[in-house]
Amino acid sequence: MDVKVNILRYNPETDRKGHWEEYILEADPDERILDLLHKVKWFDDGSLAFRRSCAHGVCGSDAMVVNGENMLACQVLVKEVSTPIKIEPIRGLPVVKDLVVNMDSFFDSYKKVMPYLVNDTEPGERERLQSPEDRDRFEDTTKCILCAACTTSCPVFWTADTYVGPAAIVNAHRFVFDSRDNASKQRLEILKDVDGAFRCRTAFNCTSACPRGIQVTKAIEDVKRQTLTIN
Amino acid sequence: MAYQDIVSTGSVYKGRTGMWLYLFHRITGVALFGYLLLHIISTALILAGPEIYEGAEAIYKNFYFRIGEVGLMAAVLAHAINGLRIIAVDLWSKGSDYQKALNISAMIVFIAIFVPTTYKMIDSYFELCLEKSSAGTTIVDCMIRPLPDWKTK
Amino acid sequence: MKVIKHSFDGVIVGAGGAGLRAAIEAAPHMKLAVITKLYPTRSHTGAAQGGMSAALANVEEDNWNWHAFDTVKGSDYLADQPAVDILCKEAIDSVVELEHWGLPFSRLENGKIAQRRFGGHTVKEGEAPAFRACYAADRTGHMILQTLYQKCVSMGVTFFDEFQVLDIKIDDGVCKGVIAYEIATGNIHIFEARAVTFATGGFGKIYKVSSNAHSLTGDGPGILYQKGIPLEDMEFYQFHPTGIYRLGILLSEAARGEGGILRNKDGERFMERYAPSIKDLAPRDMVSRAIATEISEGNGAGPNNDFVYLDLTHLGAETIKQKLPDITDFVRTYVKIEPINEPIPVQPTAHYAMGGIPTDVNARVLSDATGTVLPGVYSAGESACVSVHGANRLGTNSLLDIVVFGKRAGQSMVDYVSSTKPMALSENAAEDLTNKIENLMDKDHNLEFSVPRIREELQDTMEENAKIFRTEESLEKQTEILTDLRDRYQNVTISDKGKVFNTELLEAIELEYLLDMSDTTVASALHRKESRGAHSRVDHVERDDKNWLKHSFAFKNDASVKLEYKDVELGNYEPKERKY
Amino acid sequence: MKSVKRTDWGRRTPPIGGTNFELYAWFFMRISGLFLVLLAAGHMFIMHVFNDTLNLDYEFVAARWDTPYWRTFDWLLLTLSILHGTNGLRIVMHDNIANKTFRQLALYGLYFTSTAFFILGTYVLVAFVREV
Ligand SMILES: Cc1cc2nc3c(=O)[nH]c(=O)nc-3n(C[C@H](O)[C@H](O)[C@H](O)COP(=O)(O)OP(=O)(O)OC[C@H]3O[C@@H](n4cnc5c(N)ncnc54)[C@H](O)[C@@H]3O)c2cc1C
Ligand code: HEM
Ligand code: SF4
Ligand code: F3S
Ligand code: FES
Repeated sequence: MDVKVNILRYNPETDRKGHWEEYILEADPDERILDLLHKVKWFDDGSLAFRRSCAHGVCGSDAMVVNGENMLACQVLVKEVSTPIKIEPIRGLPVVKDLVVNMDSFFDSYKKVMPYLVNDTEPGERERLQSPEDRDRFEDTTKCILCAACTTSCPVFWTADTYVGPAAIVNAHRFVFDSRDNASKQRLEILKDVDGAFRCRTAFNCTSACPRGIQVTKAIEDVKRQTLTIN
Repeated sequence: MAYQDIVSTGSVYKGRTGMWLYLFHRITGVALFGYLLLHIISTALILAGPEIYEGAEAIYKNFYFRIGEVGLMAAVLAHAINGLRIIAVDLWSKGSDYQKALNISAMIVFIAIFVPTTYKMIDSYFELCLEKSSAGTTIVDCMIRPLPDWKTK
Repeated sequence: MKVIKHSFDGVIVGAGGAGLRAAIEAAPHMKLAVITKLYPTRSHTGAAQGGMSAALANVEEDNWNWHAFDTVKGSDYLADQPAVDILCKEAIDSVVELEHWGLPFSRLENGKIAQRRFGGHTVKEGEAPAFRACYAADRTGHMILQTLYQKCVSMGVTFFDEFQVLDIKIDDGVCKGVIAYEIATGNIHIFEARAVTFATGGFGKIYKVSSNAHSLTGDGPGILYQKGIPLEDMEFYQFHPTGIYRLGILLSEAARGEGGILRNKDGERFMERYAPSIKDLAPRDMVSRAIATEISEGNGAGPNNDFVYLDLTHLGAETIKQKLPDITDFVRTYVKIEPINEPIPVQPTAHYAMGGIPTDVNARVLSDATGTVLPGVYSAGESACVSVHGANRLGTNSLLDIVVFGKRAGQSMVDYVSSTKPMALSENAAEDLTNKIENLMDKDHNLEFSVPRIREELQDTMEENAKIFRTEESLEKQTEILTDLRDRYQNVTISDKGKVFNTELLEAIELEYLLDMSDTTVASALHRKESRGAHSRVDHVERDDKNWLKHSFAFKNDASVKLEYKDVELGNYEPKERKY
Repeated sequence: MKSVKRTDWGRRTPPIGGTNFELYAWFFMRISGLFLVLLAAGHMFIMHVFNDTLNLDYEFVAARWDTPYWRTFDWLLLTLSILHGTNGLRIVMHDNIANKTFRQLALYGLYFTSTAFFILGTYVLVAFVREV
């Protein structure tokens, strides 16, 4: 079948402004949106820029706005979206070229929340023990692939890019609720800042956008309540 | 603004209910604050005595302001109910699990109060208007001109 | 073209599991940079699902010697046994270390790390399937990658994200640094460094149906091969039995470890015929061959009889949800099937390169078949060939490989850097590369010689002629095709002439690596006149230990490939017939 | 050469926060919200629904303010809604005004206005005496 695809193009070397470009592609309903982008790049316009790697939703490279919503291009099939398919870069981060945005500030926010296990006690020769229940407590947030679909779907982040964003809070949650970690207090101290967790206004866009099905807002709420209890 | 102007698309992000409720809560909140300031001023006129206070109040006594009042009621109601929903999500550990149910309940509660209240407010306006007007006044008259002589009981 | 110079003691190319593990080891002791063409967390280590083996004995009695036995047997006796011993012995500490760094393993009721069964892993040298694979649901690789990256963040390791290394500088047999292309700007960066580790991962993209990422194009091996370094054991490429039909997306062996069963079109559990004792949990080469045989005998399912079924329906919704959440999601997303109720169509998918850059057990790169060390150059992970996987890797041993030998690469860098002095790299070190790029940019675009055309043809023909079963004829045919593709590649053109995010340019350069990988694979396969592990010659079905218990070393020789051989290092286990 | 001890794992960066202000502000919004349901929504329904505002006159207000209870009720409403609204607007300004200087100016304007109106409202409630 023929599919109409509109892509928001922007090349900093030649364009002053972004513009929509239309492509008519021969596609199979079972193909991924990513396959369509490849078709454009490989057989139509080689200069189209987008990130991708794994092509099955585990590396987090290709978050983009498809028909007005954030998703991974490799995780959605042509038959699941309405045509014409509109593809734009994710919002709130500076566009580098076409569908590629500058992710530096996104990763900086992530790094700010101490996204690593801190435990100064001598662990001994063998593994630290952790009950399956304790392990389950943070299972959901370990799934994050740092794709930025959540953060760039957040209406607060669009207008205030200093907000650490849901992805960073999810990654703080991952450690705050890990029974082996000793630094949750410090992480919560960081997140109670103006640009921290209390900036979230429960818009839930992040939860709908997360391609890993993480209950992002729930994690943020857990963090907010935890901050309340330690103060 | 963070989102680069050069590629601003004019297209709208298709958020779900939560995003629109967030926007709505913000707009009603700001509007209510604005109204609060006006309300403080008009109430403060009471210190200047009955004439002036009632003179100012008289401005409000027409159908257009009644529609505005319904809007105000809707804003307070919506902001309050949605505020309670937000509080549930924030302070109740299971709140975010029931997000969809809470959204729907909030909307149902809103409509359940909004509809009869609106009816009461409109209905009571016409009732009072017709009661105070001379015979032969129609509903349309009540709509297009101020309430006559509202001080006479 | 703007050229920017940096000076470091050591550089690690690649931020997958192997690169990050090396960085953790090396970073505290030197000025270190990690250069990666993807953001570190996008590396394909994150796609690994099933688990990593270590004889922790958390579930049942186990012992690293049994692990070593299984690995050697699984390798069809081609692995170097001293290296295997290191792998299996250091496995235990490596897993514990990852746990201490925060890796959220799934747990047993008593709080210890959970372990599951996996293909080819047995207790008491073949008695019964062993619970040896430590796992975190079916996201083990994701958790390893995240944990190692988190550790690097906590240590403040310097990363150059989205910088693609395109050249290495070796003067008089000594490493001096690498040249990288900054994807976002098109600038060229010269990295002065005495010690360079390549951890660039695999090259599954030489095949059409593959579980590998688009980015896995064999850059590390390609760069070194073009400098005259040989590639070892390239004929051994692993096909994983259960890729999603047509897409190649992997459904982990853990699915069978948890009790999943392969069935042909009649619903028969055909593995009972091929491996009576461990059935569906036989090593991958055997299962893939069994599937290919079923299909070629007309027992495949579907209108074209070209797939078999992976049946999980009897496992129960709870097991599936707890232990295999991701792969069942893949099936739901891409095939629109509910694995709890329906069997899944699968076919073998190109998965893992046993071969690669030859190294010793300290991850030092060897420049010939006699074991000469190339000073300052290291490799670990899928890009390297130690060789611990021999002719066929056992599932879960690669995640082990990346941490065990990643760490050793880091240590070797530290030793080397502390015993040598900084070396300068001249300003014009990037000339070769800038010329190459300018050359590509200057040519007018011609669709006939576009990257996707050549690459598509390469992948299609490799799939056809050099996949699971090979013959003299198919390989010779492929050699000719490759020569032709190589000729066309000489004229390759691109349409994007820009500097910013010109991924078309990079795809063009990567295509050359893919051609190198294919050349060496086909040449090595053509010469090895026996069947061993993943390399099955229809015209030489027997394993021939007398003549072929050897590693192949493929050298670049102008346009062709030159082969040399090196004896396998044996140890405790004498080559025996491989039966399961 | 520096060697790492096992216990060095985990680098610490000093917190960027420091005060609990945002936390308390957030919590205050919820608590005051709960009270405002009674106060603001209550006020709203009493004045606009149960009594029609058409009947609202000087006498009505004066009668209401004869009791200290209603004066207290109204003062609480005034205080809480000003605080709640001001903090709400503070958040809105933080979110929507990217330019730091403009934002500071807007915030000062807001705080000034709110204080002024709070004083005015309080003065009315305290100073009012029936004229008749
Ligand atoms: C789907 C799948 C499932 C798997 N499951 C398992 C399993 O359950 N158990 C197991 O043991 N093994 C498994 N494997 C195998 C194992 O995951 C891989 O072999 C291993 O992760 C490879 O790690 P690596 O660090 O060598 O490379 P990768 O993780 O692939 O990393 C390569 C890195 O090199 C960088 N790079 C590449 N080229 C360049 C360049 N030119 N310049 C700069 N940087 C460059 C990339 O950016 C990337 O960071 C699986 C593999 C796949 C594909
Ligand atoms: C009637 C009961 C009320 C309740 C239950 C209530 C509840 C809330 C809550 C919970 C918030 C926080 C929203 C968030 O963080 O996402 C909020 C915000 C706000 N409220 Fe209220 N409120 C009420 C009345 C009022 C009144 C009377 C005003 C006007 C003065 C007001 C103005 C605001 C403003 C301006 C905001 C900020 C909006 C935003 O951040 O988007 N509220 N309210
Ligand atoms: S929480 Fe979900 S949407 Fe956000 S970065 Fe992680 S995986 Fe992506
Ligand atoms: S969309 Fe934004 S406002 Fe909160 S719930 Fe998600 S972070
Ligand atoms: S390409 Fe990896 S998530 Fe889409």
